[in-house]
Amino acid sequence: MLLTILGLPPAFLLLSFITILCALYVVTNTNPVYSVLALILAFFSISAHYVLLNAQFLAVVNLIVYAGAIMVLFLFVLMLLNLNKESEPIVKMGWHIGAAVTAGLLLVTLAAALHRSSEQIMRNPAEDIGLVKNLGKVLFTDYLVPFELSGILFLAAMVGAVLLGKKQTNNKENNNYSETSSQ
Amino acid sequence: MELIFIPIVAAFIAAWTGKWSRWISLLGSIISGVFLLYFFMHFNPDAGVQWQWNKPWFSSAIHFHSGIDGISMVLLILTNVLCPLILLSAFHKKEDNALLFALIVGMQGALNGVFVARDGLMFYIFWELALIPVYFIAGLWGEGNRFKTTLRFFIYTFIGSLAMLASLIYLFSKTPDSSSFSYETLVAVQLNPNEAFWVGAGLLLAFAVKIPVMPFHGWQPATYTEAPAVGSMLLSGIMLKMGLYGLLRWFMPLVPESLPTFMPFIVGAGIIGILYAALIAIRQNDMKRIVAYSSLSHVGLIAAGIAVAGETGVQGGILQMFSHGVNAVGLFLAIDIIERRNQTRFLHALGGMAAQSRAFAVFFLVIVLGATAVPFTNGFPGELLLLKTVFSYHRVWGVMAGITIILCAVYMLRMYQFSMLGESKGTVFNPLAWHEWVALSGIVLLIVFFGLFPQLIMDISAPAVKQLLILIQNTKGVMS
Amino acid sequence: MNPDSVFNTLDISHYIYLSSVLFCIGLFGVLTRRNAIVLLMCIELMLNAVNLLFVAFSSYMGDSAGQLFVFFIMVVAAAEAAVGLAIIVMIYRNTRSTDVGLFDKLKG
Amino acid sequence: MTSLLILFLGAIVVLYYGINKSEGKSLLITDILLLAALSSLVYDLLTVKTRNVLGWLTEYVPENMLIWNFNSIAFSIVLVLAFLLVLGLFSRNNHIGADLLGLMLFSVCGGMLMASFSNLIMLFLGIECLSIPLYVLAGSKKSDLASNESAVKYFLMGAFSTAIFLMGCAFLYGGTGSLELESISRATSMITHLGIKSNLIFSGIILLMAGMLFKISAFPFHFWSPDVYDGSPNRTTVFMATVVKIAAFAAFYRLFNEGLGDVKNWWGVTLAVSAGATILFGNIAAIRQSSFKRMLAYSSVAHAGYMLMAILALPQNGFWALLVYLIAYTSSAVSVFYLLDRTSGENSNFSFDNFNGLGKQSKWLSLILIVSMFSMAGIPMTAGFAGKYGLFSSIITSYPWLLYIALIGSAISIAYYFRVFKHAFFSEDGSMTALKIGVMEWIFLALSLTITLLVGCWPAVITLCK
Amino acid sequence: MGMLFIILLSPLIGFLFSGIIGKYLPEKITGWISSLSILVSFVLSLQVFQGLSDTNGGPAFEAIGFTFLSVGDIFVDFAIQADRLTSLMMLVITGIGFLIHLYSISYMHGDKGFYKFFAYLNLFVFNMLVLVMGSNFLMLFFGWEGVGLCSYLLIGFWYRNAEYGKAARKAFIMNRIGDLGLLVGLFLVISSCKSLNYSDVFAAAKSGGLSTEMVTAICISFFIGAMGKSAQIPLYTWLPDAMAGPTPVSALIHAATMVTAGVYLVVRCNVLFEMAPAAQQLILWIGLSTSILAALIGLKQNDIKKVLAYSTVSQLGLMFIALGVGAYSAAMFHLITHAFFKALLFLGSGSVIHGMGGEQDIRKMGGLKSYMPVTYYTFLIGTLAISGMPLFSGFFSKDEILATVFTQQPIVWFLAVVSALITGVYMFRVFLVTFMGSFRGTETQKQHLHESPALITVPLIILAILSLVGGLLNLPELFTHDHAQWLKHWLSPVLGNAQDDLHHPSHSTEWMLMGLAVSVFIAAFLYTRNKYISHASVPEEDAEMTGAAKWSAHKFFVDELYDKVFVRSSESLGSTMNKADSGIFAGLMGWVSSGISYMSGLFSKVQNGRIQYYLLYMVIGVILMLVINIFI
Repeated sequence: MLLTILGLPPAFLLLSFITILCALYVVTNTNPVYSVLALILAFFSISAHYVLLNAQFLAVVNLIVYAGAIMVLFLFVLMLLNLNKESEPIVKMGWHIGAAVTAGLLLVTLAAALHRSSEQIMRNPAEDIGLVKNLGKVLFTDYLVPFELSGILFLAAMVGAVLLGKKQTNNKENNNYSETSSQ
Repeated sequence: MELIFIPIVAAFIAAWTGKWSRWISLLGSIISGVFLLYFFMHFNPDAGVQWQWNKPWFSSAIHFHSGIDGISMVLLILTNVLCPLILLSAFHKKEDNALLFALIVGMQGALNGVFVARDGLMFYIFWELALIPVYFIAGLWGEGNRFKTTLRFFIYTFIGSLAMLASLIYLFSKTPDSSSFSYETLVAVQLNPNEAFWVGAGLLLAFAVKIPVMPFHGWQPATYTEAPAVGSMLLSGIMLKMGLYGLLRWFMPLVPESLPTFMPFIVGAGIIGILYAALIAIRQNDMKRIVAYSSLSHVGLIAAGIAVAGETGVQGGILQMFSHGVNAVGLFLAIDIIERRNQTRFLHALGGMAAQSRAFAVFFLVIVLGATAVPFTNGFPGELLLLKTVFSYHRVWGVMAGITIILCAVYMLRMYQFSMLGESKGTVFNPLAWHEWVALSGIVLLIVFFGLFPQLIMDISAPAVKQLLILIQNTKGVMS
Repeated sequence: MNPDSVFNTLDISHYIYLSSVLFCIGLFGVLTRRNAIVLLMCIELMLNAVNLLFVAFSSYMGDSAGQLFVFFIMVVAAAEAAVGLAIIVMIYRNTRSTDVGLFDKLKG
Repeated sequence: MTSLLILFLGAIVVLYYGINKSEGKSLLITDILLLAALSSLVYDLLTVKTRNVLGWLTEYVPENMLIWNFNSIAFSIVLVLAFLLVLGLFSRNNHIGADLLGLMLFSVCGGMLMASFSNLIMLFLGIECLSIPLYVLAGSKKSDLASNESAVKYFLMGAFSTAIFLMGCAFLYGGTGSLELESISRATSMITHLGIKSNLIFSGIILLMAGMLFKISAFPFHFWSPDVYDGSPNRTTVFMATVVKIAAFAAFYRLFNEGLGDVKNWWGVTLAVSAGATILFGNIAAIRQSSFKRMLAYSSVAHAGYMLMAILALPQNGFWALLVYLIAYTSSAVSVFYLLDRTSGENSNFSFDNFNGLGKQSKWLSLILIVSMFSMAGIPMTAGFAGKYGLFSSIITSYPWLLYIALIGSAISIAYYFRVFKHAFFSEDGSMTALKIGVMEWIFLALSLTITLLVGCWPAVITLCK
Repeated sequence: MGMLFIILLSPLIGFLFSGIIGKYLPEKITGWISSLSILVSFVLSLQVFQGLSDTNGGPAFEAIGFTFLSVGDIFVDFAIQADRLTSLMMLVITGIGFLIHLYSISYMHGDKGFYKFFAYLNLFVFNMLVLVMGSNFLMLFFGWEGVGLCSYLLIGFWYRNAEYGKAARKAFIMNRIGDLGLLVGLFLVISSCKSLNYSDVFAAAKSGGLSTEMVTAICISFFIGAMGKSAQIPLYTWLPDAMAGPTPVSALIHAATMVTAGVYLVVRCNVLFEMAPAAQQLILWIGLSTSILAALIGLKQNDIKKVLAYSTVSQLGLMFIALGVGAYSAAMFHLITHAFFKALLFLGSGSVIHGMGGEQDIRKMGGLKSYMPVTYYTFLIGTLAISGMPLFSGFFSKDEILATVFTQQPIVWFLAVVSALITGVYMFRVFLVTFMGSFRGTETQKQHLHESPALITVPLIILAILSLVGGLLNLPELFTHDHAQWLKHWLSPVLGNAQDDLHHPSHSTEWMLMGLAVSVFIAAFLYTRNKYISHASVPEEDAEMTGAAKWSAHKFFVDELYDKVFVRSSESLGSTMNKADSGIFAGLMGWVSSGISYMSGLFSKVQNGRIQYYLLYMVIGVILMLVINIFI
């Protein structure tokens, strides 16, 4: 097992290692701010995976949207609400174990189910589909409808966020985070 | 058809008219009766199903298919004669009970629907519909813990109905191309023994609960007791005939394959129920409870007789359905009259009313005798035929069933004795009102008339019964 | 194609495993963390696991649909995060807490 | 498609009016929009066989994104109709602002997408388009803690289920190499024919199913629904119970019966077990509820279980059964929720006691209550029976045991549906302040009553347009 | 034949008349019209009788009304017939019925339910006529139950008294037990003969179409019916209680007519009983034990009507002894004479009670001879007749039976003679205590004492004459050759060869037996005379009695036994079941619902409001779905 893992390309190994480590850090650290930072790191490594997989456009988008916008938004809210290690609720050990067992079970199940499933996948790697040019072409032809839709989705989300964020008195107050998210 | 829609329309009108409700209901009920009379005058027992009316309804498979044959005719007569009487019996309730009258007459429509249905799903629909008015009658005008009781009643019967629905749908799925719910098609379906068992069990459950046959009677005594008089009348007089009718018309021809399996159980349960209920009735103090258990006892016999699937039993069953309907309505009516005057119907608080109203004493006596199956009353011929059937089915069962004539006399006379005879315990008895006169004398006339001429009913149903039995036996033949 | 490309040297099942692991880690976080915002972050992690898988499939199969799906997932995730954070802020205003363990008044 | 466009653009117009705080106008516009969308849908439905309903939009909308066929149009009509009923009954008394109207319209659009998707991306976007406004709607009573809590719960669990759903999509994508429904269908049926059991596809289907089961609130993914239904404002609850449910089932139907119908033996039993458990759980849990609203929430769980039976049935049988059932459930649920809303008044106490004395208060309202409850319980001559009959008859040959469970569930359901009668009619201590019901409300109540009775007495009316 | 219907319907019309409008008419009119309706029947019955004497056999008259039932193998007409047996019964019923109607006009004078009484009486006569005139078993059953009903109504005539009501119910229910037997018999007949018509059934039996077992079963079933109606062991206890009714009722129903229906049934079915020796043996022994037991009980009863009631039971037992040995004509003979003298005795006792102002206890009477001479003499005749005073009707009929029995079963004969002896003893006891000695009642009663009016005495006199000469109907061959055994010859078409195998004792034996009977009579007379006249002793109070006397006075505690064994047990069974019913069957739903409710609570607990629990459940659900689908 170990040998097969070590036989993998080192780039993949390294990135995977960093990703998993960061992910674990995210879920185990009791300070939310550190969690956010670890998550951003995880996203960076995932973006690196994207590059590895020839999906350059997504790698960039991932960095900008996820690591950049969304995570900053999270961080912002955390700061705004002043949530830190002290305010973090304490969870019982038993619950941790239960959750770990459950998650582990799911992992084992999935892994066992998908063992050797790579044969079922048609392999036809193409290097250039992940480029902005190619992807954009498809996006604005075949995927025009969903693209427009996602715009409307944003509109809806924005309206919703404003609706929830504004004061009861209908006083038009600026809600920065909702504005930020909808750019 | 007219029989279904006139009462239902009358019910809807009556529900919103307040003061005139009772008259409109009565009118609707009687018009329906007049239509039935017309059908009856032109009815030819030998001509099979008549006045068929067949239109696609739910879909091309489910039709609104009504028709009258001999068996239906008897029960239709019962329904359309009793419903006006029941309406009359409630005539003392005036303006604020508009809904009551509407519900009764609506019930009449639904019951007519049950008895004329020639389509499986239509039968089911009216079967359920008939449940609703009586649910509200018992719930709204009942007494005691009425909500719980009526709910129990509803759920009991609803479980049965659902089982029936499942069986009907299953049969439907077995018809060629799943194309039709019509009676003839469903009858023609051949099932293997295993299927037949389950389908039969489903149908039987519905009917056994409604009848009710012994282990399924849990809802019955309390419901009869706590429902208002009209509710009890509808329930025992007509509604439980639905169960028997279903047993006869639907269960036996549809799954004759399962009949040999179930027959001993129905007969056994019926007869144990007879004795069981009669013994309990002996110890009751509440008059309605006595009648409730007596009803249980009587229908057990009818169910047993019908289940034997012989001409005598079936004919006797039909006759006894008719008679029991009349008698039960009469008994509940009498009890209601007593209760209204004394605010109690408990035997230990009553007595000596015979001296206060001779006419009522006579009416009540005749009704009691009818229920006791004394010759020259309508209860006798049916019971004779049924007992004969059970006796020829199995002698020991027959004798056990026969004990009913003793026990029935015991509790019925006990009830009459304690309520009407003896010294008055401060009971009062105002003279009968006109509508009570009409209702009581109508019932008494029916009791005596059909005590003398039961053959009139038999003649209506005989050809239909023969046909039905041929249907059952044919399928049996194919199976064996 | 570059023979050193990951497509030739690495079986896709490893990406499946990797994203499964990430997914389950996120799931573990969802189950254990009680801070609503961290919970949301864990869900984002799960979504990223999905994204990774999509991109892997897409690239291995040479089909752009998967990558486009990822694009839309990101869009939706952003919208969801916006609304979600708005909700969390709203409830924080009312309860001064983001502990999901405390949100158990509706039950039974 | 035209209708979708109308609603999307209309929503923006409504929002624009919202800026000027002219609620009445925005409401009116919404109504007009809905009617326009409805008529366009009806026109589509009538002509779906003879022309391409996309019309001039054809060149902009590729085949592989949306397919408007008879089924999806029919579902969409029901969806819009349901929304119309909800709006008609709940807008006037609840002061729905333009923002909420806009969100609801977006949500309805999402629902229509779910009904007509032909690509998993569209399904995903439809679900989100439906859900994101809903998260907000659930929390739209901002000062109410229950509303807040339900929003948080709905949101967190919804997002979580989305993740699971997406994982399923990914597996399915990996297994079949496509996100288009038709290709997926082709690929899966080909694999079945070859006798191979692809675990990737299979796990994908299971996860996908889990995600969808969450949306329709089926066991064991239903836990959100009682709490969320309970805590949300009434208008949102009824919206979820009707519009969302219709959309979710439309999507479920298309995904599983049209897309994955050929591999039913893969997922059929699982779904059937889930359906049976849902029916039992929903019905049993509803019995002890003291809150009428919570009871309805559990009952809606149970109804979801019934409707799942349609997915298991043969495609066309299932479709009609599902459609009738959805109409039945919608028309009765809307009326019942309306009564609940009006009887509870301003406070958020939804106990059965609110109904005390309703019988004496109004005959018509009593009639509506009775008919609606009967319809939910599946008593003949109401639409509920027609729906149940359709479901039962479509399931009986393939899953008879499920039918029996459904029957038991129906019997149990009587116990809680009829409990309200005890309060409304049988209880003596009834003093209810007179409800003032506007003309429009009466019209919509009458509409829903008519639908319930008409479909109940003559279900063929629905199949007429066939 | 229309006449038969008129006979049948005349009392029915009388019933409807008195029942419906009798209330509004003066007593006299009601009473006379009802009586006349019976008289019409009587006169027409005479005509029928006349008509039958011309023919030589077979059911001469038959009339079919309408089809009552026609189902499957059951086809029953509402049909009546009159053969020689029937005509005798008809005469007895209408004749005595008419006399008793007359009697009642006076006896019931002033009663509030006067019209009702006559209505019931007429209804009774109607039913009794149906019973005897029916041409099939079902008609018989109709009448059978009908008379039971009338008996119920009349016993409980004074319905304010709860005890009377109880007695009435007891009578009806006991009868119904018998009826069940009869019904079973009917079913057996239907299933074996496919018909209920007498002619068909008897023809089938004669042709040997029935197995012996079947015939025996039918006969025993019929006899159970007869037990109920004719008050034989074990169903006799209702008859003494039935004395609660007005005395004319006791006379008509519980002495002369209804209780003899059982005898009629057996005679009617003689063809069947002849084929079932086992059943005959049963009848013989039951009749014998009833006869003796009832006589023993009669010894110590103090209620004048009770004594007569037990005497009736005892005499009926005697009739059944006759039937048991196949002496059908003898039984019929005794039936008729018994009808005469027992009706006489009852009416006489009624006259006494009437005179005493309702007092029935003989200890309170005494010396009535001087106050009520007509009653005294007629009662004397009755007593002599029943005790077997030579040349009185009872002597001949009893002797006929005893003689027949003697040839067949000497032991039975001996026991029957003992029974006759006891009969003599208690009858003389009643007679002497009532009419001889000095008056022991209260002063007011003494003031009230008077002879009854003519409407009462005339029927008494007529019946006394009949009791005297009734023996002429069937004189033994010893006395005359020309008219000997008239009754036997008259009945021969009905009885057929059933009588032929009876061995009559030789004349010398018969003389000897007669002498013995006379000596028994004399012994009884002397014993009682010695006790109640010479020692002028009065029957002791209940408390003083010991030993056998106590048992006799308490009717051998049979009522108590029945009460314990049947009534109490069924009541406690009923109570138990009642509890079980509300517990188990009504509770069944409760258990299920509480079970569901419990589950509901459980589910509510699961729904604890915590998001992460919900998420955990969901994940577990997913895992299960995956595991089950993929790995299993």
